[in-house]
Amino acid sequence: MRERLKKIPVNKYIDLALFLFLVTFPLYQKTYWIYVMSGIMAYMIFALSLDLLWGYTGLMSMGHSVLFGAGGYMVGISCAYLSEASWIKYDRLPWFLTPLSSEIGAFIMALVVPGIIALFIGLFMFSGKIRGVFFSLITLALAGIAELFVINQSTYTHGDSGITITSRTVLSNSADKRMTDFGFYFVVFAFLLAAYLLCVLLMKSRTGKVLKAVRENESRLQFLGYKPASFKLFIFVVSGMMAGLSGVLFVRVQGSINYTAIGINLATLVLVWVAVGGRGNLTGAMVGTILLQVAETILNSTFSNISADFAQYWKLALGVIILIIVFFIPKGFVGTLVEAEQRRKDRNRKERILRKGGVNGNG
Amino acid sequence: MSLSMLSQLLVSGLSGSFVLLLTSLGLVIILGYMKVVNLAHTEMLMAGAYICYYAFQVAKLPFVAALAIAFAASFLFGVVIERLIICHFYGKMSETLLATYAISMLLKQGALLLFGKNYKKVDYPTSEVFTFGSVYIESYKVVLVGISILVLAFTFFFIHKTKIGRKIRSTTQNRSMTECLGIDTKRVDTITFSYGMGLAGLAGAAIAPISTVTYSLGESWLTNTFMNVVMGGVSSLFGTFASSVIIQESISVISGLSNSVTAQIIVLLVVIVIVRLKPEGLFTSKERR
Amino acid sequence: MADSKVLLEVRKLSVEFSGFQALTDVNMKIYEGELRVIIGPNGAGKTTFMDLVTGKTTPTAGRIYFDGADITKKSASEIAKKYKIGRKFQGPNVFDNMTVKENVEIATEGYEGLFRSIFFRKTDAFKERVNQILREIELYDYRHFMACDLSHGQRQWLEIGMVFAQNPKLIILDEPTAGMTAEETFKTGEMIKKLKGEHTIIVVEHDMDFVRQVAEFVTVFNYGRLLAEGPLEEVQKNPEVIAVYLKED
Amino acid sequence: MKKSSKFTALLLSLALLITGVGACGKGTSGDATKASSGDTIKIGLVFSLTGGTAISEQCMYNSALLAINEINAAGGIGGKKIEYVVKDYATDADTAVKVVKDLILQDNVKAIVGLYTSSSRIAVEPVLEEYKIPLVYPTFYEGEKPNPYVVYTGCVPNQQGDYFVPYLMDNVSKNFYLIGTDTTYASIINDQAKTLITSLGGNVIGEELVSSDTTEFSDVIAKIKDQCGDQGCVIYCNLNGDSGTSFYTQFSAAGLSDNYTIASFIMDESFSTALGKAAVGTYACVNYFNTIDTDANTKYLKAYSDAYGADSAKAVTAVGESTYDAVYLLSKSLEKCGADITTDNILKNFDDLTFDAPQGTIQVDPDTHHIYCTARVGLVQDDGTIKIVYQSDKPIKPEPTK
Repeated sequence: MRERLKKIPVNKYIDLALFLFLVTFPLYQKTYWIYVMSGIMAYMIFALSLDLLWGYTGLMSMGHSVLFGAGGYMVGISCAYLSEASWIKYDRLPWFLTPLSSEIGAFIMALVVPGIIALFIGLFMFSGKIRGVFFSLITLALAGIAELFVINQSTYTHGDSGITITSRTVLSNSADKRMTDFGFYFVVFAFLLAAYLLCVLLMKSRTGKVLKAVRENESRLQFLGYKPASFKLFIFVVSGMMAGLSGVLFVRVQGSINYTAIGINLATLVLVWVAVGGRGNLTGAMVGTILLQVAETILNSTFSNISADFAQYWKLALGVIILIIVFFIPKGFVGTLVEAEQRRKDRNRKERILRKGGVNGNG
Repeated sequence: MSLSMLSQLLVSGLSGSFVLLLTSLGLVIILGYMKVVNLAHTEMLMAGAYICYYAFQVAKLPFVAALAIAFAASFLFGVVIERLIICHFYGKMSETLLATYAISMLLKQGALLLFGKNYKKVDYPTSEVFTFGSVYIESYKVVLVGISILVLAFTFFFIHKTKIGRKIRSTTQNRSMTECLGIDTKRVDTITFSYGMGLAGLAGAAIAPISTVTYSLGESWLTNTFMNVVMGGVSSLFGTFASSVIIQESISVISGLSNSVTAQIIVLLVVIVIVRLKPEGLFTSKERR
Repeated sequence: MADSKVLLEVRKLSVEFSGFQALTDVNMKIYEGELRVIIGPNGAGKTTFMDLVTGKTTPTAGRIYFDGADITKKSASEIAKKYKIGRKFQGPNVFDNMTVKENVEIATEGYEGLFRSIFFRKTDAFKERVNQILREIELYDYRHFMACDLSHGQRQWLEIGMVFAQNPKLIILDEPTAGMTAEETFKTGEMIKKLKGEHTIIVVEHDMDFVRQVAEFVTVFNYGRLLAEGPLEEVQKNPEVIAVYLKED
Repeated sequence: MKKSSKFTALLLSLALLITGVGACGKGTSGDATKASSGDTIKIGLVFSLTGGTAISEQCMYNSALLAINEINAAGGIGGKKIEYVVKDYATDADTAVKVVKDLILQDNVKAIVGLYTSSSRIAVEPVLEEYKIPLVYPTFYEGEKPNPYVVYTGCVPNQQGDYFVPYLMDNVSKNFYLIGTDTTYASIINDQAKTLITSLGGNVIGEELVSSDTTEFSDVIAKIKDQCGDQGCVIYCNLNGDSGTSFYTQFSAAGLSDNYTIASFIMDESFSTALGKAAVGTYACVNYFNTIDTDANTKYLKAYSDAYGADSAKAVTAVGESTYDAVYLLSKSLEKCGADITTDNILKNFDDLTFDAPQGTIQVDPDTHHIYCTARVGLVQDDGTIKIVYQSDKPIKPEPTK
């Protein structure tokens, strides 16, 4: 038992603490914080999805919000259509959006559409020689285009106003079935836990190892008989669907969606969360998100009375935080912890090997 | 669409192309010769525009002096940033992107806190309008075309004909070999980066009269400049020029046919498709790398 | 050796990089179970030859046959997976931020497809095979170390181990002893000799001591052409070869 | 040792999170006691202090503070001082929803004053309905079915466009070219204008919506010129933020003939003073220009200039004045509530409330919770001020759904 406990890396303990904290959180908090934390948990799923892509596979998508927003907008359009929002001028949805006319259809579409978008982007990019920084730049441009696109397609997306949603359940679009903030918190929590477990399983599997190998040395992998493109495509689609799911949950928590959910701002923000927490170990993505978002919310409600310009100072501070992170703890908070543990273990092992006098033992 | 309108669109598209060329050049230098993506580039445009406002509009210096100050100040800023921050992250893509993004945030928020959110307006240094039949063009746009041709020519000269330019090129091609020849490649890096930043500041100052000087000026240039660089290829100035013309002329003509939002979307998607088909850029130089 | 089966055959292989003729009209046969050493001065086209065989570059002319099949324009991953050619690169080319064990596991044959790898569960046989390879390359004690924390020589062994794990029909080793101490070089030589017979091996090497240790049959490249071929003693006496190597010194 | 370090990590992270969020929990309860202690009334202010419309909303924010300070200096509301909490929504509807929830759930405000963009108002309405908190919305806008939780102190199209278009047709030109930022507001306003222009016998020559970050207008100007020719037209312009200013500049630089005139709802004193020469000769239409000659206006501008400087006072706009009115109307409604401050009472007490505002006396219409106000058309002068060239005879009844 002790041996097994020793083998569990430090970040898994943090995960455990985090989930224990999250599950007890609403029991002693007020509605406002329950609402805020639900939103943060949705963002945590989003950060996890980016971590799969950036942390594990080394694909730094600077436009991941496109997939987040796509999921959110599916639910938004469906809600607007079913509740017959006053701005709707069209009689019926175009053929490719018809599943949105049912509540379950909307949820499925919110997972499938980001998946399909990711599939197309992925097919397009990975079959060509687009990699490294060009992948980042093109995804960045895609986020820019997506923002313009949803504003432009105002027939369905209600332009810059965005869509307001009245329900707070995952499947229902009607205001009558709205759940309380307290109840919905646990729905989001359940999804977060499921998403986390999925990520853990996936990354522990051989596929996860191959993805890490893609990050480390993509060309070498080919000579071992793998097709890196298909693995990258697979993880991009999985990550896209997860981002779509987080989009759905966030929109349901927030009660609205507009172009900022699909644009460059969110896309870069999520990169910062993952970078601060540390990429490539799942925990970092979640911790980074919760730390920065909670900090922002607390500081915001504390200081906005003192200085109306607070939001500006926060963004300034965020810039400094990023610089500090890339300079001093480039692996992020959790990443540094994990690495320190690995170092310590390495030292112990080395001592053991030396004690054995270099004899080739059997462990 | 009438012929006169088409010619008007083509003319304004062409002048726009040169503006796009001017605003992307600094980015091309830094990405092409240092493999660094400078996300702070568009915020340097903003900084340059503010410098132009204070030098030209407030202090009433000649416009050329304002351009020179913008270049010099941005160059110096580039030196500081490169030595302090960028030089630690060569070869680390994610870190560079994050660091330059952080710089861009600092620049933008700094400008907001320093200069406030009010719009600043820079007068046209030359206010005549040239008309050819039904086609008009503001004289300042012609001046802008001139500035960008000059800057392009100078950059070409700088990179290909001067001693430091040769050092820059050889550092790009083979760093360790260049070091063996006794060249201080760190200094070369600093100069290359600062030159790129300086060009961004200069471009910002030059476009200040045709835009609204505000802390968010950089945002509107983000997608276009970056796509331009990606499409033009990072190693050739001619490629950047050609792709500037292609992008801006298509945006101009398509927005004449439909509207500017659609034009923007279509052109950017087409650029992405082109990049897919020619990932090394549309017009890569013939140099063996 | 003429009686055993031809495993790899190249015919009139040429490749040109924007005006530079890197390889010209190379004809060569490698027999099953053979250990072939390729030598030649820098820029002779040895690594280019490897690149062509493993699908990293495509030839401008000529054909490559492996085990009876034409693999001339196949992709690198297909050559590795379907035709089973394993390659160790010049200078250790491993997955740096992964543990030694993970490196070997990734390389172990049979689960390269996406779907098979998703539903892959480690069997006892699999674990045993990985452990066996780790022992063979003397890295079993280091199996939880990150590959980047190993010494240079250990990384070279790791990559050799990864090539074994692929269980290839043909193993290509590009300068396996580069940067090793004399002792490590000798150990490597013994490792390779142990494999001879089970596998067909091509080794590209500079270190003549090492070549003497392992080589029987040698091919010499110069200026993109095949200069000489034959048993080591014979080739060493070849005046052309001597000229090339003397010029090199 | 290994185990203990892991436990430390576990405990540390738990402690960090709990103290972090616990601290804010405490903050909440502290605020709650303060709000219910009885000597203050807490209201929320929501403006874009950053973002694309910050320049327009600065004056709103200043005016709100001015009104609150004046009310507090005069003894507050029935002896209770107004306490306010400011939130920045950064011209983003999603953020608006978040900060409004923040104000309601965290700060326990009794009412909210603010918002400028229509998109943000539409987005927060469901939140207001859910938590039953009133919003006083101080911006002229495109009209909607009145929301029961919103009180509107800006003018609506029947007090604005319905007078503007006929005036322009009589005095400027019958040809219109509509351009706007690609927003809900501009597209609805343009649609209303199109209907009005055609019904009055004018021509809509063209329409153009551009994305909000457009700063290059040579193609649009070319189009306008191509389609209108020498006869010229009224350019009915609803561009906001950066693209608005760029358009004015480039339009004036393009040197088109005097037959082209820009008319805009968004043109106000903040733009006209910032733009200088480029704005001269533009028509504007709203219920308030700061050149209005009333005692209340003089007093308001004096106070504004004392608080924020004479230069800022020149850029006082209609939305600023509406915000000033909004705070005063809210204080009057709260005063009527007495000790019984509930949302229903606050809303009910707005009925028929009057206030001697800088723009003249305004009255809240009990049916729609909009205000009766006078329609005015202004023309930007060389010095950046806006001269009133037309005003309706009497305050007009608001018809937001017309």
